[in-house]
Amino acid sequence: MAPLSLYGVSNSLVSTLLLHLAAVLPAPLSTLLSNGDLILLLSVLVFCGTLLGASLLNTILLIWFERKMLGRFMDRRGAMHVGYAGLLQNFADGLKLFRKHTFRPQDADPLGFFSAPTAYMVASIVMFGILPVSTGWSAGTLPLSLLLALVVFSFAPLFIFLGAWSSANKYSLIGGMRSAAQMIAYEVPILLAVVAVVLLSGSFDLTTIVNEQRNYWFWGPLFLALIVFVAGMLAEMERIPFDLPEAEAELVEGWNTEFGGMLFAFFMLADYARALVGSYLIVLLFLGGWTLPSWVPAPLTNFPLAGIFWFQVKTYLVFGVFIWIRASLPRVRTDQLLRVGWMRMIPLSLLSIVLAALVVLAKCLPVFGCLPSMGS
Amino acid sequence: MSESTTAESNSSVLWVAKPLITAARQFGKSLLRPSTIVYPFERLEDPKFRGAVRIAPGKPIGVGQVWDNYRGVHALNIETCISCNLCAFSCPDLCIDMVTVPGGDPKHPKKCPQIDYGKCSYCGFCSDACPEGCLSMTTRYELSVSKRSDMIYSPQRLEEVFKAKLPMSPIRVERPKNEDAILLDPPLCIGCNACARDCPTKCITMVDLPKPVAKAGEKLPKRIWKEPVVNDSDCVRCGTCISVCPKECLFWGTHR
Amino acid sequence: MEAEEVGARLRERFPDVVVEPFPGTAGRIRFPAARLIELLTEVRDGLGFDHLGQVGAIDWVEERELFYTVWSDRAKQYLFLSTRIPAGEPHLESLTPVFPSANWHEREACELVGITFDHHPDLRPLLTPTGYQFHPLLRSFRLHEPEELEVKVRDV
Amino acid sequence: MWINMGPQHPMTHGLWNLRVKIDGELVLDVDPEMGYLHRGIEKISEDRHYNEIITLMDRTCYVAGMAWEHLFIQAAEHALHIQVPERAQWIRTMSEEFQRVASHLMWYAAFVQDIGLMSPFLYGMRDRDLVLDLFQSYTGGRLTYEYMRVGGVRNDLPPGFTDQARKVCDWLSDRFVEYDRLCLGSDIFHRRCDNLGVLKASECIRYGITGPMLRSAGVARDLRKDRPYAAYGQVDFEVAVADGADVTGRYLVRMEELRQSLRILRQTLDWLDRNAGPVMAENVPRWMGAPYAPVGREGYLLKREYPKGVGFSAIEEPHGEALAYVVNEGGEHPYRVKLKSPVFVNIAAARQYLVGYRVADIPPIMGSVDVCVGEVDR
Amino acid sequence: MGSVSAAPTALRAATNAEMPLPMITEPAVSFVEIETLRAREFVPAAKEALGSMLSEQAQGKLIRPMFNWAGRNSLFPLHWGLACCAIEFAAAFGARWDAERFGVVPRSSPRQCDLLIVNGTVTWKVAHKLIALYEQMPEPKWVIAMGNCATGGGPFRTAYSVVPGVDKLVPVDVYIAGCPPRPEALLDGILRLEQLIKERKE
Repeated sequence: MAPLSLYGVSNSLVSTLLLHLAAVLPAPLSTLLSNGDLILLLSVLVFCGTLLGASLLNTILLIWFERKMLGRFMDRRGAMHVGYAGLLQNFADGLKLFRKHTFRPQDADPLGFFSAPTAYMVASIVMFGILPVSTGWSAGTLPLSLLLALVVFSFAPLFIFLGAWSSANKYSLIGGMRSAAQMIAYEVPILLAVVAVVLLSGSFDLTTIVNEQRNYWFWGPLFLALIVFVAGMLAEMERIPFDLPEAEAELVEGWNTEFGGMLFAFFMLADYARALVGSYLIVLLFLGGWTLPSWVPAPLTNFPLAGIFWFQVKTYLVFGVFIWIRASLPRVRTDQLLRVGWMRMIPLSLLSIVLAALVVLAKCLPVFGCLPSMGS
Repeated sequence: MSESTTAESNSSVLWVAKPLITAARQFGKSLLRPSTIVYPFERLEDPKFRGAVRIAPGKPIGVGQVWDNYRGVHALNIETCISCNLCAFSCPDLCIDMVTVPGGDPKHPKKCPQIDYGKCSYCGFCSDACPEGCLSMTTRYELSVSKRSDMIYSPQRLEEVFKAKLPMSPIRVERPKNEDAILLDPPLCIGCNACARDCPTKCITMVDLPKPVAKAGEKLPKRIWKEPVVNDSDCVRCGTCISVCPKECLFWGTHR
Repeated sequence: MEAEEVGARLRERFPDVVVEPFPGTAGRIRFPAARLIELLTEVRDGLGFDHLGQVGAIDWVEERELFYTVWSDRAKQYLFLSTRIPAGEPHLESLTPVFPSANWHEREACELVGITFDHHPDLRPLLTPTGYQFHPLLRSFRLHEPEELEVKVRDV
Repeated sequence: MWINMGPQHPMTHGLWNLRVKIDGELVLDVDPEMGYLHRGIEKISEDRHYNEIITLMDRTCYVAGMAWEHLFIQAAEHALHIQVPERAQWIRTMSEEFQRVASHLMWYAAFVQDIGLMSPFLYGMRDRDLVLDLFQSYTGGRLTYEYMRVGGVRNDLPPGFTDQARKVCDWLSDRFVEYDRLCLGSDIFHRRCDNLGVLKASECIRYGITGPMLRSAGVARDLRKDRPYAAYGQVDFEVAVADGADVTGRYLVRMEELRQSLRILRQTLDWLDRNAGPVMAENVPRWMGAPYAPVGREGYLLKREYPKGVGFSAIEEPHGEALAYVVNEGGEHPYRVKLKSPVFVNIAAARQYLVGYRVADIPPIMGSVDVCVGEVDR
Repeated sequence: MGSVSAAPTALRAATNAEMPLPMITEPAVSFVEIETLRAREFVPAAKEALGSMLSEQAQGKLIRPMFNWAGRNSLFPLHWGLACCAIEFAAAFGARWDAERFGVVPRSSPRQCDLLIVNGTVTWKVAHKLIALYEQMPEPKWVIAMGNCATGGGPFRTAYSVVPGVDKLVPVDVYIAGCPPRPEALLDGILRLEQLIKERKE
């Protein structure tokens, strides 16, 4: 059976609905409704709405997952009384923050103060449109989707710094500066690690990269790149042990000290959206995306939406590792973090590029001809 | 490094593996049943829980009569209260007032403690002081109110706590044997009966004194020819008699 | 180290100090306030009591007492030193040149008992609220039940 | 740029303010500002009876209430010349050691939070609750015990207490291994804490610093050994010493003290099993020994005379050496109570061990000092 | 003198060592049951909320119960510690009581809080800072006076530096008596506050 595609579903849904309506309605309206452009517009809207809603739901579920997991690591239960096992807890949090009075400190710059969280939120959510979740579930096949994703992903420090600077608070400022420094420092190793993946797969398109991994996942040959990428992602997501910008012990709440109400909710949601996106990227680049190894029995891969299901399972496992790290490691210091970033991570990522090149070279040699061929 | 320590070695060859493994082991232990007590549904003072606290599955640790000894809200048995005022005097925070309760005779109204839980520091001095054991501390601790005045517990509310039959501490501090006693300075006494009237335990009796015959030129003091005698075994040493004595002729002292 | 020994070692240089026994410690030295720095330096360097435990002040209405507790690691004992100054305008030389740790103790004594320490590096109030005018640990300072919470008069 | 860390700041673990002058991330100067929790305990004590002051002592240092009770009661007994029965001394020793365990566990929980470790905070609090349960089972309170009295202790231990206490000791000694794995086993911990907040032994003595901070600098000084009080002369233990004079050293000292405390506890529990006896002295004036006696207040007619005298006591509190000085001028209330808190001195020297490090280092360093504001401000 | 009546028996029992300790190994409420207990409560609550929504539709107050539900189930207290009660406050967030079960997560910045738990003695020195913190919190906000010092000064109310009750400074919604209150008592106070919010008419 043909794999379901989100756009296909929404398109057929909208067109069926409109055409049926047009059949019933009188002449001028029916021609208007059966217009192809309108159908296209509406189906795009439905597609976007579904994607956005599903992604945000997924993010909120991720927050719940983290709270429960952290609770278990800490020998406690975590949210459990709001909804079944606390599933509705984050909705309650969100609604409450939505109702809270939104205000601006007297000295804060209004433009930056209000635009930064919104922009941060938008920049994080746009990612869901770029990353393919399964075949047919992306906004479209972009030949350079990996590059686009990384570009959008690295916009965030700008907005964080904007928000931190405009909230006129010393802690926010220090947090924003740390955030900018660490994100910029870790952009480089992330990009270099990605270069290794690109080298091995021969494409910038995420769908192609995943398809390249249907025989073997890249984490094996590119283990070094994976480590660099995970460390970089930890820094980019600002999670322990690299959560210096929000280091609660010294900077009260880091760069979002002055944000309350809906602005804080934006930051919080966007943070977790970025965490989800980070886990998505790791799954896409190294863990085979929605594909499963060939030895997995067919019933496990054949049911509808199997790709999405397995993709989410992998994402949550990756995020579980992040939670595990968060539960058991202390925070590092800024200078140590930067030193590790510049002195360790960049050489490691360069090494991983060399390794990737060697792997590519090895495949060309006749000795290793038995290895599964790449791509075509 | 410190001597005889079993601390891990300084060189961390495994980098960060040890804490990761430790946390993972804890995760495995608490996956099904963390050590959390689901408070509104499970309570430590519940008999099921009394005496033990779970730490991890399969590892309960007994903690004895945790709950019986806890110092929470007071329970007051109004019937046995003798209005001796000792609880109010022993309170370091001045949170106990003696208020009139119905039931006493009109001349000597019965007074029972009223406790302001906004001031009480739950030290237990009052229940240790109570000679009749009618004021004791229970294990009730839920005392959240939305009005400050609701924190003041009248004797009737304290009696409700008593009637709820909550567990109470089995520890009773014994009264010491070689206490001081109430002594009388006979020349000062005018025999006014105030001490015997107000004694909560009625351990003071007024005995008749032989009225001396006035000699020539000597004026007999104006007084009633009676003198209080304190029954030491019944006396609770509350000091009421001393405080009501108009002539300050009663005082604390040791038996000679 | 006993009180006699301490007295014997101090007698030559400080004939005007009195060393009396104080159970559990190496003794208590009463000294005139003018010889504070000299004596404490000698106690620190000569007798080996090099660790200042505390500086406390007591208000005896007509005069104020300052007592110093020092500890010697060699003798493993505490030594008390106390001096009295008139309450009129109480001031005393600061001990901070000899024992830097006297800094906060003296700040506290200054604000709570109202003793001024000359040549103290920093005599700002430490504990009381900003702009507080009183010296609470004086005997003339009485505490009261706050009005709103005043309990009814006890009728005994 | 001066920044205020406090009074409401996650680093402070209490109510004080650390003003920090920073240049980028570097700390140029610090200025601790105390007094936000000044409750006038010394002044209130002047209006209270000796046994009533115990309720204040519990609240003076709210993580080590039993130790402060012990401190004050010893000074009061010294002033009033009262001998305490042996069993009461051993119970006091046991109580103080349990208090040390509870306090150090609280310190562990707070300290690991300062360096960003999340779950050990919960472990520390969880295991501390066990010790508090033990306290609750024989004193009736979790934090505020009101257990000691002039001349002894309020009541004897309940049946079965020692067995349960031993179980808790066994459980805790297993946990300490886990704690060490979580902290010392991690490379990041060493990178964060080694050579941090260094205060050498000579500086420590110059600034009057005591307790684990001094012992981490290699000075084996512990009042329990040097000037044994209660039953400490009869138990066998070692003084924990480290030589780093840094945050790691203080961590090691405290963890070692926890182990030594368990060692002392096992000995005291054995002794308490073997020996019975009274827990209250015989010769105590009745309104002292008996907690229920009417205590004199102004306007009330019970004025009693006490012997004039001065009482002094020094104990090794979990934070360091605490001193109490009680002046009795014959009234029924002490004339003056002077309490010296070790943390008071340790914070006063903050400039010596904070300047030159980074902003991110302040929480671990102050965490390793183990600040309890209640006893600083009193 | 002053000895305890329980003392001799205590020793005998302790040395016997065979006394069975009261212990439990089985949880009082099974795992699944606990997780669903509140959910079961939630169903009638949802029905009620729906009913009130429908009944108030005429008045144009459709979403109030929903926001009310959200507000009372996610109370973020300010993370600060004043005195003794702060230790019990921390213990309530520890493993044994775990206040996060109710959605109570301490935040360090007052901007993100809606519950000010005054957990300890308030001195005059910190009074204006407390008011500033209260004013920095966005509406709607609540105050819990935890313990006797916050309620009325407690044992220190006679002192020269202590505010006799935090209700002199900020409006208090719930008072929790105790010195300090047990963590359960704090949770009880939070649940009572939830009840108050539920009954609130905006």
